[in-house]
Amino acid sequence: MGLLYLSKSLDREDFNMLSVGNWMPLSKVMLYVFLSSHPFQEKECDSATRTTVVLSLINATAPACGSLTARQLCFTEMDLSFHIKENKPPGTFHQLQLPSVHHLCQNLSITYKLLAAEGLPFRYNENTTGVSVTQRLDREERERYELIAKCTVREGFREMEVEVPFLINVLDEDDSPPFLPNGTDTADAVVEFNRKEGTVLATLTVYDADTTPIYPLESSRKKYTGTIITDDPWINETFRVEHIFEEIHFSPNGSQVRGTQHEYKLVLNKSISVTEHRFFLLDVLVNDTEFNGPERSVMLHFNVSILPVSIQFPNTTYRFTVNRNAQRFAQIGKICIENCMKFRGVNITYKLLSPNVSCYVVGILQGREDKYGSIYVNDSSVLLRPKCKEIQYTVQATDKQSRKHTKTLLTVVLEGTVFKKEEDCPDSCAMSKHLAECEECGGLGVLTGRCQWRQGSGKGITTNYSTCTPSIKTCPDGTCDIVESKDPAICPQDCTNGNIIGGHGKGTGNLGIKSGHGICYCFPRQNCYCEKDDIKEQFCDEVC
Amino acid sequence: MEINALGCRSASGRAFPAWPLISFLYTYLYMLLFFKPCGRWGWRRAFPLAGAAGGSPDITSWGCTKSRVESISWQCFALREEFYEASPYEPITSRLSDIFRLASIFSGMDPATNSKSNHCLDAAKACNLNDNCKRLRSGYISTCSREVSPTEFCSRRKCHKALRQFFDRVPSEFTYRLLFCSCKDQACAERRRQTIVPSCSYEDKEKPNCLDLRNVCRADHLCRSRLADFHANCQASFQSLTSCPGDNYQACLGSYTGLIGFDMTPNYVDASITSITISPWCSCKGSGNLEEECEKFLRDFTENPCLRNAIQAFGNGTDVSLSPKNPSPPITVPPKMEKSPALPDDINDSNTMYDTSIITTCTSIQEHGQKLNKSKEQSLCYSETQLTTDTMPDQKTFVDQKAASS
Amino acid sequence: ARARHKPCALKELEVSVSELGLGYESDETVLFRYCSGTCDSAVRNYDLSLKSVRSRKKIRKEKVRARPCCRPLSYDDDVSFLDAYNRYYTVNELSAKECGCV
Amino acid sequence: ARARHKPCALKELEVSVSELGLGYESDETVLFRYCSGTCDSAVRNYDLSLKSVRSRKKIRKEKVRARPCCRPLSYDDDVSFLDAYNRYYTVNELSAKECGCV
Repeated sequence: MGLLYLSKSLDREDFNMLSVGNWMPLSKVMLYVFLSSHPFQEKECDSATRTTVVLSLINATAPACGSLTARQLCFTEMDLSFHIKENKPPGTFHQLQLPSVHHLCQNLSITYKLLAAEGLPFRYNENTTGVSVTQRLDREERERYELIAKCTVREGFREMEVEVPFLINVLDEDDSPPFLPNGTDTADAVVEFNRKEGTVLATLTVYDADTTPIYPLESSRKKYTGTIITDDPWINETFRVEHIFEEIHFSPNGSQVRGTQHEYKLVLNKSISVTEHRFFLLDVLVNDTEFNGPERSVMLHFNVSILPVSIQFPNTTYRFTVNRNAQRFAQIGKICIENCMKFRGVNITYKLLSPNVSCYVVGILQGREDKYGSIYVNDSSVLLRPKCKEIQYTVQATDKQSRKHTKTLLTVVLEGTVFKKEEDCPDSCAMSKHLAECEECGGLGVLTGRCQWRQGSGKGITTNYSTCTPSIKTCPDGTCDIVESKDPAICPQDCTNGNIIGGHGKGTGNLGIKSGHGICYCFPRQNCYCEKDDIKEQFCDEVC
Repeated sequence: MEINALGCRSASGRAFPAWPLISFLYTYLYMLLFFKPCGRWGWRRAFPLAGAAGGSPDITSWGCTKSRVESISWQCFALREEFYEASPYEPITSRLSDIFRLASIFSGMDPATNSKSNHCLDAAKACNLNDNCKRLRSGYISTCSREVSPTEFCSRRKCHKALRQFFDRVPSEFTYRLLFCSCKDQACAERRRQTIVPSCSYEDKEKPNCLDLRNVCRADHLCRSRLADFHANCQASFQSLTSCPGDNYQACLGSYTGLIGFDMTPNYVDASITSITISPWCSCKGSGNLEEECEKFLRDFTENPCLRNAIQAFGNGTDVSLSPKNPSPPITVPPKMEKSPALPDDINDSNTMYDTSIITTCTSIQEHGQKLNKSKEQSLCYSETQLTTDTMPDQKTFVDQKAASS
Repeated sequence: ARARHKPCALKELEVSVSELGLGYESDETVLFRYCSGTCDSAVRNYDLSLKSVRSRKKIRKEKVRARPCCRPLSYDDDVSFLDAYNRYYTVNELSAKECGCV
Repeated sequence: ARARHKPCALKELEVSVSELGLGYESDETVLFRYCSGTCDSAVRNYDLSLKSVRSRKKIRKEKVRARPCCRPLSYDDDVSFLDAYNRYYTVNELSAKECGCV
């Protein structure tokens, strides 16, 4: 045991010496105390166990005892906060009495008490004022003890008392094996429509009464491993295990103790073909690498069922009607195979097989993330031909990975009488600022030959702004879809990335007008505007 | 007792003269003020040491000498990350600087309007009327509120850069007013909280562990310097009336502002008008054995009387000089018992616990009683069970087996 | 006497963001700089000729301007503010920086 | 439908020098280029705000223009001609070379 003490009284010279070369007076000095069971070698500088002693240097002469407060006489300035590693044998860990005060203030009587609830594993020695722990501590039982150190200072008839918190934190060791909450070590993992890489199929949880610090992250992650036990290369290729852990609390006997919840997720490591079809049991070995007890590992089981999925259209045919006054890029409808909206990681492409007729009016488009095909008017001049009444198409849907494909019939019926187009109409509905001029004109993407006026609520900057649109159903809807993206004039409200003047809020990815003030209108490929129309002013030119 | 210690050999290989300062009974201990690169500690820098007699500064060799049965030997002193690092910045000496005088002017305006007026709104107006402030404020606001992609709300890196530019290039008479304005209503407090566009510069999907965040900050030399500066100037000091080192509010506010735009960006945690709580975006969940160190680090922000007093003093336009001109509103005076901050042990680097030292009245503690409340005046009633034992005192965390068995 | 207008110049006015009429609600104020005044001294042969040609009905149903305008030649930096709902907005080309007759 | 004005653009017209109304008498003709059309798509936040500020009477008795003008951005070279009295004249900045909304 080492006892640290001053071998001489420090004088001004020593303090000057201590502070030389430092532009500010050094107030703290930190020493490392190395411990070794054999005579020390220089090369052990780094490896030997060491602890730190921090000295607070107060450049002042020792105050007279009378000037010290009870607190200063009784306790150091440092908090009485101690860390004791669990499972360590009992022993003494602190001495309450201050040697310097004891030495300087002989005329004072300073006595201590350590107040604690019943049954705590700590003892106080009145003769030595030493505090010791009387048994091995178990952090998983309790990790924090809060006692009170009470000190009484007597000088003649005067008596002063002071109490301070006396805290003991129990440091953790890896002394607990992993265990399964409510014994669940098996889970079902079904792969059907969602066959995309990264899909979490199932999750199993393992607890550990020990703490697992999330800092530094990597070392903690390596501490707990999760390995797929298989010699089937396909399984190793197709699945992976992701491990996340977080701190949770256990309450063994009423007191809150930190522990760790480890989650092991079975994840698709690559997209699975629609034709793949298997059932098997997949085992994952969870291992607490730092726990050297017997049950350091736990086996988890995943019942994996990979179901095949069919690529087929519903057994009905598609029939869309189109107004002969519709203009190019009018969106007529969507085409989709069965369960298409549920598919993930399955890349279905749609194609119109060209009919052997001259009335070729529609096209099909599909966005990168879209699971369906969008049918739109591709050539509006065909709509004006009286002989084109009902056109049949074959639509083919193909799975890119498996090359499996399926077909269905699409009938497009042209209806309505063609009316004369207004002159002087802009090619984009969005350019109109008022209901009248909006609904007397057409524009790209109109279904009925006329633009539609969406009347907004008019309050402040709102998503419900007034605007002129080819189709209220699809524009503005906050998405610049694949058809709208074909021409900036179709739906700038959803697709513009240009300047928006007036009170507005931009859409996702800075595309389009998410919210606007009053009426929003656009000059495609130029600016968009959102303004209230309530200021009636004449802007005269020279001659009004 | 001659003191020598194992150390790292310097180039010259000369032994350092005896230093009769501190020794252990069974231990050879040597205290060295300065340090030099040795071992894996990777000292931050080395600078010369004045010889014992004040001669030309040079670090000579250190050696561990053999000793008796058990040798506890001390090596070079390591100013490593576990400790507060000295701030690399010139200390701001002026205490009652213009910035506070200006604040007192703004806040001392016509009381009739003053009580109702929103100081933070006034600060924004003042900024908008100054071209430089307006431009740089708009610079960071537009950067921090511009969506980068459907999945990325903003570019935090660009946002931080724009914030640093704002606080570096705009005079603090504008920036402090925006950041430390005093509020009497929630709208004002929320505006104050929004000053740094926290949704981009501060908040994140998850809260990292504070020690992890500190580590990330220290990996960037500028962030590391700013953090050291913050600790140096805002470290609660109970030897001063204001709780700030040298009663220097200006230095603390400057250091706090210097952290904005870095990984350790701090901010108001809520729009409360009754109390000011500042914190970096992190928590102490999952700290394992370093929980206490993590909480100490976090308290440097969340329970720092110096920082809080400095903000309040600026907000109310009062700099608590020793003889305050007009009776300033009650500042959080440190607990009666002056307690210099507990020095962090070697594995932590944060300021002290500010819990009270004097517990004069009673409260009931069950076996696992509520956590000791760290408020100033605490009542604690305790069953007078004393612990008695008969073993010897020892060092703080080292459990001496021999003593226990004697 | 006829009210004589000053020549085209840059003026400034402190207004609240709400008064800008853009739909934003905020008590923050901005320095709104605008161009005001006449451009009598900037009339060119073009203007005189355009006025004449138009008065002879050689130009019909067209929007033409036969006098210079007092307009901004450049605009101030963007202005940002926090609105009443604690959202930040940035407005560009709000305030004139320099005026001229064009 | 409402008469929709075309955006600001450069137009040209052949006119006699006399029709320019500058007082010269000559039968020579010149290609007179001028700017015509609307500047709706060049409105800025400045214009919307100026309109709003003025409508709130915060600007009074000032000649301000809250909409861009379709005006020449540059002018053609000088034009010379022989008048009816056999005297040569040269006129500058008569014809627009480039138009824009300002």
